[in-house]
Amino acid sequence: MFETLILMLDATMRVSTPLIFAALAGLYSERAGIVDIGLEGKILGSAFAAAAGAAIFGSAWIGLCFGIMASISLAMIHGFACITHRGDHIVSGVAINTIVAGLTVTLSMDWFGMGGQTPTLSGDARFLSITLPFADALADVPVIGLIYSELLSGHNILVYLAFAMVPMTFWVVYKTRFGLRLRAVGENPHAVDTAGISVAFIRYRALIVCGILCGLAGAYLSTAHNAGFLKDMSAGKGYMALAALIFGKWRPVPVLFACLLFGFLDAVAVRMQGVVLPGIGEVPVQAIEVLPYVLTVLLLAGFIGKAVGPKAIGRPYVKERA
Amino acid sequence: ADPAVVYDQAGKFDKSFNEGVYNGVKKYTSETGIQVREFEPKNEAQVEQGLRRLAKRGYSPIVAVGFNMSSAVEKVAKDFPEIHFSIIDSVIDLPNVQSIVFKEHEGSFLVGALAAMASKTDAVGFVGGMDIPLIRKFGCGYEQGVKYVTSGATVLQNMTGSTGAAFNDPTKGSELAKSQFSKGADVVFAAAGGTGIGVYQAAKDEGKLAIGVDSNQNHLQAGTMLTSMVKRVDLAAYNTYKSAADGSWKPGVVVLGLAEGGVDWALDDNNASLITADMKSNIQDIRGKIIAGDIQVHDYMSDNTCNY
Amino acid sequence: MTNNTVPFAIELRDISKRFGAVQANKDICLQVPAGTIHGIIGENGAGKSTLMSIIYGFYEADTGFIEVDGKRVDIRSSQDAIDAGIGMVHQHFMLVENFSVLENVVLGAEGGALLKGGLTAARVELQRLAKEYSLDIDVDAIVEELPVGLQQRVEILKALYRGARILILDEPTGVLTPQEADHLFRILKSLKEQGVTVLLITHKLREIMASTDNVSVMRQGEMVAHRETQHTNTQELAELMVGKKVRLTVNKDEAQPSDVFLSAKNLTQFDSQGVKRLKEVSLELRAGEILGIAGVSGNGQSELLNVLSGITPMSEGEIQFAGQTITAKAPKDAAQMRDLKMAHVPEDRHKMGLVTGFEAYEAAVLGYHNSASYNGKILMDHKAMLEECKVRMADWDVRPPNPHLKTANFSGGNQQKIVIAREVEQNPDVLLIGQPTRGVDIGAIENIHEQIVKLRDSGKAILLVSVELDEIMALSDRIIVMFDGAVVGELDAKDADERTLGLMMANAYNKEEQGVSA
Amino acid sequence: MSEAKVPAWVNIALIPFLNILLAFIVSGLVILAIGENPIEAAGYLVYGAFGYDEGIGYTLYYATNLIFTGLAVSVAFKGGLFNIGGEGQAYIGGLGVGLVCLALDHTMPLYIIAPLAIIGAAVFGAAWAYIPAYLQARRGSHIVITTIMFNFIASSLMVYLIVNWLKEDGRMAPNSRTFEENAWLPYLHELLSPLGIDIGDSPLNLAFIIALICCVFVWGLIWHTRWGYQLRTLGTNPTAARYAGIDTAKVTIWAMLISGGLAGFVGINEIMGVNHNLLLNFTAGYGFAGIAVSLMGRNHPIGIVLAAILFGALYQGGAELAFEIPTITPEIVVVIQGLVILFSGALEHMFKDRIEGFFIRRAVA
Ligand SMILES: Nc1ncnc2c1ncn2[C@@H]1O[C@H](COP(=O)(O)OP(=O)(O)OP(=O)(O)O)[C@@H](O)[C@H]1O
Ligand SMILES: Nc1ncnc2c1ncn2[C@@H]1O[C@H](COP(=O)(O)OP(=O)(O)OP(=O)(O)O)[C@@H](O)[C@H]1O
Ligand SMILES: [Mg+2]
Ligand SMILES: [Mg+2]
Repeated sequence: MFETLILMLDATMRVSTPLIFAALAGLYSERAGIVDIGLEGKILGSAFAAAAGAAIFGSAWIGLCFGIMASISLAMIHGFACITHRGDHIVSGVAINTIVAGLTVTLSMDWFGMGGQTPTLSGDARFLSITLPFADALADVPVIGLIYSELLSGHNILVYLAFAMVPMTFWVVYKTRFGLRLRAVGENPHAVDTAGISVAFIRYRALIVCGILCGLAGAYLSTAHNAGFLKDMSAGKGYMALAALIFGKWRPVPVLFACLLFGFLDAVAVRMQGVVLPGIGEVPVQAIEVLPYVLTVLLLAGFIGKAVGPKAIGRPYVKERA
Repeated sequence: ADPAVVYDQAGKFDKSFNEGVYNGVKKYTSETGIQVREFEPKNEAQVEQGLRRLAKRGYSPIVAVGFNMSSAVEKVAKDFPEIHFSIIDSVIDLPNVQSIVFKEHEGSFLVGALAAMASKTDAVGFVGGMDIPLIRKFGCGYEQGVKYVTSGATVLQNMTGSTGAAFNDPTKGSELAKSQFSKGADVVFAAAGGTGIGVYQAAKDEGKLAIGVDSNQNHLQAGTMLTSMVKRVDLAAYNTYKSAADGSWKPGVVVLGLAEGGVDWALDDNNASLITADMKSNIQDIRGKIIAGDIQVHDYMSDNTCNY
Repeated sequence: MTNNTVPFAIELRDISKRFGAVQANKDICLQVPAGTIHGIIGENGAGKSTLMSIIYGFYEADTGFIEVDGKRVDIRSSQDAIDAGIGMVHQHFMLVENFSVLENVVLGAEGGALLKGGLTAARVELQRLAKEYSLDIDVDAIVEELPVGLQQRVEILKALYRGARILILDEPTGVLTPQEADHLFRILKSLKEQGVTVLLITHKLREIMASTDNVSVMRQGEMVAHRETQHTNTQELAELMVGKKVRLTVNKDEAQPSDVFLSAKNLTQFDSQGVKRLKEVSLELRAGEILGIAGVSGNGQSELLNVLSGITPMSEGEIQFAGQTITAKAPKDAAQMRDLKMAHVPEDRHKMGLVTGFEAYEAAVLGYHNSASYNGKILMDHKAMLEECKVRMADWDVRPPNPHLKTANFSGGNQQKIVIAREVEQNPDVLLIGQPTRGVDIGAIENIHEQIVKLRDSGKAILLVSVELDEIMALSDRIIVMFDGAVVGELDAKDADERTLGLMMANAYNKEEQGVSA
Repeated sequence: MSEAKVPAWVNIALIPFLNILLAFIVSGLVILAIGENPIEAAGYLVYGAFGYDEGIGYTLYYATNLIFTGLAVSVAFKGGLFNIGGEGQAYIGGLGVGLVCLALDHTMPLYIIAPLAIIGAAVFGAAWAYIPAYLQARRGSHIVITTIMFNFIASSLMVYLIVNWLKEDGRMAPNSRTFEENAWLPYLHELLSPLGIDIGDSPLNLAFIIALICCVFVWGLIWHTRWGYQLRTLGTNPTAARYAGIDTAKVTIWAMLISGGLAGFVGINEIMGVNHNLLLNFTAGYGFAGIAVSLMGRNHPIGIVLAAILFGALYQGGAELAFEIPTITPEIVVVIQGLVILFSGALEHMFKDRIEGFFIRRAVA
């Protein structure tokens, strides 16, 4: 039983990783007042670019750079529409998601001729698991050994990076000048403007960070968790991350737990197939699949606390009387 | 008339089923120089539309890949009685349709037996794609093969999902495989189309063995691919075109089993090191018995149960 | 007052600014000697805030330039203004509400990439400022939990923390209680003693008289007068502010008030922030009279109109109208009030009275769209609406008389006519009417006033809210003055003159009468 | 200030035209980038969509779905609501249609089944929109997020229902059984052939006529009823709506119900008109495409019909294009769609401000 749990948590870590990256990406963007339903598109775009880069250059790191660049470009389009041209954030996000869904397949078809896939990556073209020191030696120590060797050890570097990004984000958002301005610009851009700071510049920088993190999420999907790009491989993870962001009320640590919860549900769903629970009967996998979405709706409706986002979110900034 | 093929929505590079057909098409083209018109539909409406367009332009025979197309083929075949259709994995009773089905259970029995021989833990796994009778047929045959060799062995079975997406979800495939490994399995058979990629990857990452499906997938992760249960859809496609060209194409049901070379296990350089001489002779022995009818492999689809 | 050897703390030369068709500032010149408190007054929309925003770099002027301490400075952003030693407390606070005081103060002046050092330094500096100017505040409090007066203090601290030598305050007392305001002026005085130059914008003449050294008057985007405070008085300033207007005379007979049509008792309303906007307002409105409500805008008149018309629910109190008792527990919405024959011309036609995207004939039925005369069995009767609109446009001289023109494309005055016609033509028992002639030309004003009187003479009751004293005096039979959400006085129109009303509006009437002149 | 000086055709024709032109130019660049000839591609596209009877039929068949979802988006939008839940509402609407057909096809004739199925589509689609609408109106939950979530919930629900309850035993594909023919909505080519009109064999069916009726209905509802008046007031000026005594929560909820019902009608076309069984993923992104259609169509039924036909043509022509030039995937259509949303939605001010500025300057000069 304990071992099963550990293994389930182990899977949770793997599955949550892209959610954590993407939700933190959304955190930067939304804390700066830019609604980002384009997370999905950025993840997908980056997954493709990363896999393509890795396949062509045979290096996961080069792939990662491609992924991040693709994702940042998309974020900049979003910024151009929403910040420079005061466009609707949601329309822009929908547009980006749609364009990427089509473009990744079109390009991969042209570049690799494999029906919207990239070649299977292997060796250096992938981020492989890292065995932490002494993991094997400690494996037989009861409890701790299992936790260390199974749960903590044996993930690829991006998993560790994702978890490291959480305290990092916490530190950036709450302890640095950039973070203070970021939070301020999402709450009251007028206050920021009158304090002599450019609203647009902060928002663009927030979107760049958002792009980088989405880039990591995408690269993880195609070059670490999987070994290549498949069409639509983001499979709603961007929206799930958005749900986690709301569920975590736009704060780094609660967002992490929301991602872990959603990831855990996913890991459970994989293992719940055909399992008969006493008294309930066979739980349909779909019921577990929808839990994150249902929880988010309940939260939004205020049934399990109230999710209050940054105040100025989604509103283009125009110099005007507040 | 020129021949044509309509792949299913997974596309011709699914590394598995459709790709098998594609290989047959390639082979035919390279041998005869005749181009085969290919079409990959994007949605349900386009399946029928594509078939119709091909039929209208006089392509014949038209190979339709997969059971998903049966209703579309049925409609179009009725409207174009002079065009020949071959459908793989489904049976349509029309005078201008040839239905090609396989005895997947026989092939699966073989690789099941091999899995049992290779397993050190006496626990093996099966990852199916979409939860449909056809895939259960693979699983059931596999289980019988495992039990034939090691009657007390555990066979862990999981299906990826209940929609078409289940054939194209390597992430989930890898998670399922990992969960089976964690329960002790050390050989896993994926009958899951593109999802299998994730299963083989997981096996490779964890140093376990995997068994491919449909095409010979041994090369995908050479060294940890124990074998592949080949389902010779390439052969089926190739033969269809060949027979149409020489006029021997016939409507009706074509059943391809071990005896016909329609299904088999794959041995090549990529997995030679994993198969001991012992194993090889044992398997060939079992293979002979199935062909001879000494071993009766139960077909799940005959009664939708796996009671053997 | 001008001393050419000492440079002015701030000097404006020919500043102009245009928003679309609105000339918000026109060739403004202004000189402010260092270490003085300089008042700027003007009616709503005179361009005061715009001018200050230009000084603070929030807007860029179309023409003209600014000198600080005798040196020309190029202010293109708020950062430039801050660098030039200018600080500003905006009319609408520029605070991040869920930040602590400390965080708000350091925002933009963090003093390094990491917050820690900046915050520590700010804590020390704020303590010093607090001591020096008695600006005490809990620096760790969350801003939204502070009362408005303290929020304003944060704004002042923000400016001082950035080393402002010139401090602009845009209507700082609009949101303050008298005690808070007094405290503010003490602070301003001590700032002045430290050599800080203060630019103070306000509508309240009492404050100007009490605390400034010099005062400038703006009207319709122009700077029309400068005075030394000790050589002027409220009367003169009021006249300068309003300008020499044509004295409006409305021909009307003595009112014949009869039954009470509407009575309100102890109306109280809290806004969404929990601020008390209406304070126990009671009034009676009789058939055949026009009751004028005078007051500087923002003293509860809008809230009163909204509560009476059912747009915002009251928090406490009771309204008696058309045989109904309306309370917080038994509310009536705007549609129900209309059904009871109450009409309402809102103060802001763009925000409320009209849907500017609608064609005129559609906007002309807003609020009455359910009425049988505009509806067939299922569909709305556009033909009837159009016919009626045409007739009204002719009667009210709306130009152009095109019912299909988008409402947005009519001039302000004509938009107003559409709204007033809509409400008056319903022949209501009670008409609430806010700023009926704001931005309307003289000819049209006359027409509108005539219609209002006609309605009165037919035995209806009218509640008139206007910031134009002329209008209040010309139309009203009885006048109520509101200040800070409460009724502070009532008088018969016959006894009203501009000075009395002006003083009452500033809530300074009794004090002045008793010689306690501030 | 600005508007009166800008001629009407600029806003309803020129700007949408420029937006789509730009979208096409960028798509042309993509085609160029993958080494094909954009002009040739455009030729195939146009021929495939409009060049022959059957192609036109397919174009209109796709357009039918897009008219429904486009109308759905626009009705909500008129009330200031952004309904991106069209996909889920269409999906559940299809469930309503499917249940009616499965329940009655053995016993009832078409003229009973069809109206009931239409009601089923509307009720189910509306029901799926109701919860987000209620939460928006009464609890202030952001409708965009809740409708996104409801898209996912719909998709899981449908898998569950179809796989566990509606699938025939022993059937491979996760579909319900095929309806009896008396639950099939007639194809237009079947209806027209007795009249001697041959329009080619395409899935175009009676649902297209229903879609056109819906356009008229929506037009009447929005511009000619009190309710529409209230909706437009709410959408353009919520403060004025409160001033006018409009019950904004109620109007919000009804707007979403109607929006959801319209989206649900996709089920009529797909389930009853074409597939004749209940299947997974028949909505195929039409709900999202409806956003583009309604943006392009300037939220007016006539514009929506034109935009839907344009997009329908892209779908059909795109399939033709992909058929003729295999290196071009049908996904290029998705790219064009996305670009249209980007240029005519998110970047609307980019052209609009400039062009209007141009006309104003010209008018002033
Ligand atoms: N951002 C803006 N865009 C367009 N017009 C504006 C803008 N800001 C101000 N105006 C217009 O400029 C004119 C002057 O406005 P301003 O705010 O400066 O007046 P004010 O004297 O401060 O009035 P109040 O006493 O009401 O605060 C008004 O007609 C106003 O409508
Ligand atoms: N947005 C607009 N677009 C086009 N024309 C407009 C617009 N706004 C106003 N107009 C027209 O411009 C003219 C002047 O409008 P403006 O509001 O400046 O009038 P005005 O002189 O202030 O009149 P009033 O005293 O009635 O307010 C009017 O004929 C009006 O119809
Ligand atoms: Mg002002
Ligand atoms: Mg005017």
